[in-house]
Amino acid sequence: MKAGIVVFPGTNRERDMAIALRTVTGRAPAMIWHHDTALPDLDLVVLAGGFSYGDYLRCGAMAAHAPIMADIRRFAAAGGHILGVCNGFQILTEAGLLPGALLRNAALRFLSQDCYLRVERDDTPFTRKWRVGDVFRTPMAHGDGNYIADSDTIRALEDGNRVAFRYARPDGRVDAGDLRTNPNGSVNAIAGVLSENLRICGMMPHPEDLVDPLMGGEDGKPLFEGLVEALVR
Amino acid sequence: MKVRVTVMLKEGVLDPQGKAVAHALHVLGFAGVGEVRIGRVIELDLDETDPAAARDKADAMARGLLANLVIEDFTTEVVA
Amino acid sequence: MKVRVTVMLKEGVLDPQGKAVAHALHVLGFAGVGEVRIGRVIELDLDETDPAAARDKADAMARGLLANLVIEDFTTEVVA
Amino acid sequence: MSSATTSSATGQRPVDQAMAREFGLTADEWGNVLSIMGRTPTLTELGIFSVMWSEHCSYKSSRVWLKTLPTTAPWVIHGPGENAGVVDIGQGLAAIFKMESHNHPSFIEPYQGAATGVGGILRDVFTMGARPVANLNALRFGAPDNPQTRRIVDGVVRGIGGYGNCVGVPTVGGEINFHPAYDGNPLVNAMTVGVARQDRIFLSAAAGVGNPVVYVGSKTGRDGIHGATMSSAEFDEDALAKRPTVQVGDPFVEKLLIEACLELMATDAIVAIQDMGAAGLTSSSVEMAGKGGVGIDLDLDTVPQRERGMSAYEMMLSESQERMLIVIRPDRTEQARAIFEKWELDFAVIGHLTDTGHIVVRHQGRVEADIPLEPLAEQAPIYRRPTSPTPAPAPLGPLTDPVGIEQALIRLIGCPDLASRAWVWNQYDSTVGGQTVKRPGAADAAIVRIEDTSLGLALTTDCTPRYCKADPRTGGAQAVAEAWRNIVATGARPLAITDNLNFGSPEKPEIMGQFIAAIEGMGEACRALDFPVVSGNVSLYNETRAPDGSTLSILPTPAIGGLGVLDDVSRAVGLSMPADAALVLVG
Ligand SMILES: Nc1ncnc2c1ncn2[C@@H]1O[C@H](COP(=O)(O)OP(=O)(O)O)[C@@H](O)[C@H]1O
Repeated sequence: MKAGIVVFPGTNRERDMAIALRTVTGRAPAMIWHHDTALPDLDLVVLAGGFSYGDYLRCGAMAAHAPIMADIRRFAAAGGHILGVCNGFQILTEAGLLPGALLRNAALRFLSQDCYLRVERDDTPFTRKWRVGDVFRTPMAHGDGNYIADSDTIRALEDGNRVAFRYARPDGRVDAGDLRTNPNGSVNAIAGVLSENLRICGMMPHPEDLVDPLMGGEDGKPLFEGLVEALVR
Repeated sequence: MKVRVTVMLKEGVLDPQGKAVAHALHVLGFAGVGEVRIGRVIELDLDETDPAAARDKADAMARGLLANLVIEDFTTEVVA
Repeated sequence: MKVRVTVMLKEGVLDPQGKAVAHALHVLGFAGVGEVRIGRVIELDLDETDPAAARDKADAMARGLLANLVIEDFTTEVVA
Repeated sequence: MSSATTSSATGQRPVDQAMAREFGLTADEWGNVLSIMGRTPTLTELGIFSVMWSEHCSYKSSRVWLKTLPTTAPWVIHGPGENAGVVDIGQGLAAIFKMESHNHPSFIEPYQGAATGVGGILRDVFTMGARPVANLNALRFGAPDNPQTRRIVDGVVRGIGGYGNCVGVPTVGGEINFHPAYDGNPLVNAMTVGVARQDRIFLSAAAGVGNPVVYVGSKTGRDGIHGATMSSAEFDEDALAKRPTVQVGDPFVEKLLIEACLELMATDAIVAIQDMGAAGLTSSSVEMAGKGGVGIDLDLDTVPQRERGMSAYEMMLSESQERMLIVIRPDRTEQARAIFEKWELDFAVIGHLTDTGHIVVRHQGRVEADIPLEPLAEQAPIYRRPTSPTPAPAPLGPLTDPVGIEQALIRLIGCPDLASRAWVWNQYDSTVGGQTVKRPGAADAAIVRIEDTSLGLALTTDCTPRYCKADPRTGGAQAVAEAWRNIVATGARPLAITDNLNFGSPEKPEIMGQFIAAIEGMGEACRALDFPVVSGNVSLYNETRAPDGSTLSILPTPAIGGLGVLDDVSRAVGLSMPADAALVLVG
């Protein structure tokens, strides 16, 4: 699998993501500069976490207009696979490649802690190593992860089975009204969503920071392993 | 010309910041405060002399970048 | 009455947001954009019928909570 | 302006002893200025003298005592005197670290004060060639029931997170105490740890007459000019109003600056580099040229400026954030420019090195300052201030047990100084970088792996101010010993410390007494443990002024930042106890 990570000014989890990808693919991903206008030949484009443009104005708003984004849209339209994590998710929503928006966390504070995600479908390249209902732990670290969309969009997401992950308790129970379970207050406890063709996935937490037992576990690794299985040519 | 773009969350979108401020005002002893909504203002110095043209330009910037129309509305006004 | 409090950074205080937005507008191809300053607007629904009283109240709230007078200035206006 | 007399074309007050006093110079110090200059200094020159001879830059009250601290060991590569301390951690790598205070600004504007404190200490570390890998902090706040405390804690914690999270350096540890002595004077001490290759460490001594002096980063504004001394000076009100004493940080630009500097540092373009900290352009240019024994010529017309009509004085004293000064090889200037432009940062050649031994500042066709550097440094004041010993603490009364052991335990774990800090560290991104082996709360010291190696760093900040108040000497020793123990408890080998000595006014003999005793105690512990001091910072005049004019000093607070290394990071030991473990008490 050939993966590339897009680096915007202010992206800061590109190294974490590179480690995770290297761990499962055995080779270093390409680093793509926001100012480039063409992607190299890739199977997977990753928009990593961080504070692109300082997260000023709105998280991801300015990065969504970076020069490279035109080719990323083309890549998406051609059926390419894209993973957006944290700021990357925000950028994908700002760019209109995924529906909805991410508002300030309900408690209005930055949250850096572990959370638990329930896997909502297991037939996508991003989730195929899990079974529906599996729960895994992952760190989250963001100030604006409160997923929101108008009710038609939410209905379309739910009806189309396009929620990839929900915040849950360790036992798998989902309680969107409980800030301990759904820490940022997301609608329906949505932590990650999929595009219509299931080839673009955006999520707030950081599975890439939990791929090494030394850092506390490998709970995030199946996501990357699944991508390799699905996308290897 | 100076144009001010005001961006507010759409009606119906929950505004936790506004809610928190309303609560804090109440705690500080300010009575009679109903709903509080918080938004952003962006003041642009534009190289334009015609107010209508300046507003048009600001509108385009708001649609293109300054507001996220999924969740926000905006208004523009020429202030100087 | 509805009062709008607009809070902006004081003159001379660095506005990192404004700087970044000016740059982004430039990248988006909007020419002729000079300085950009970003501030907050707080819309308050006040239980007052007298505009002057409503403004006074909003002024007091701005001084007490809504603005950080060390680095920010504010203006208030009755909008409805 | 209180007086209409004009002594120069700029219409300012004449520079005289009265003005020097407002700038914080004593009569003797003013006399020295006159003898060094052989004439009345210009306003810009007076500004330069006053900041270089301030307590903050000259360490005039503390220097003689700091010299008594042990600073060497076979593994120390650079001790105090550089931007940060440097120690050998094996495999050709070095850890570079320092702690610095931002106490006063954090009281005035907690968010920005703390944020810019983090920004400042980060620059001290990456200016030496290190990629920052961890931030820590040491915080003291007033009484929890003081309404001001809530506002300050909230702002400081948000500010530290706001800056550190955005630049993408994990905040992995710290400590917090509450005490009424910090009511009007919280302490915000920030520590950064970075890692560099030993053969790629950058120093600040300028060299090479003719070499260009380059300014990079953000533009210069009127931020924080003479924050402390100017507030009382009778300057034109308008000018004062235009000079916000609070600097606003831009962590986004800092992130770009880190990446751009590290990219440039991978080449051989840099001769010397220094961040612009307190009194930005003045202290960076004076120190770089002074250390290198060369002169420096600056042309302020070329300085990137954020505002119109800034004077030489304002530019030389501005504390605008996120700026660096670089002496560069002339043939590499364009390569360097390309790097900074790629990262969308300002880049300007603002001067060059000379053989005059003077700093010469030009602005709009005039020479605004021309000061010989050697006497500026050599004749900086140095004081051995009167001291009085700290009286022995009153003995504690007999132990009583009014609540029973269970209630006592509950009360202890619920007290503000011992209660869980998760609400704080949950606002700090502690995992970014993907190398955090032990996050806050997981071990006695935070553990960060060094990417692509088996090495780990063990990091901690420690001090118990109430011990230091009761007995500064034992308290100073205890703080060092605690840092050492916290590192050892993770399985790491303690290497060195940085410190941040926070005290009241050195002009009070009892405060000087605390200061000296604490340093003695620290030195004693450092020597006994082979745990030298490689960098640090002193913050004096930490007091709260009561409405009646009396002052309350903070508790003596020599915060210690300790660093140790694990050769095999997978062996790091944390706090969580496996179910089948046995508990053994030692010591
Ligand atoms: N308490 C201290 N213990 C040891 N070294 C110190 C102490 N205080 C300051 N230093 C050293 O003195 C030098 C000057 O410190 P400082 O003025 O804070 O540097 P900068 O302005 O570059 O941040 C540094 O090398 C610093 O490590």
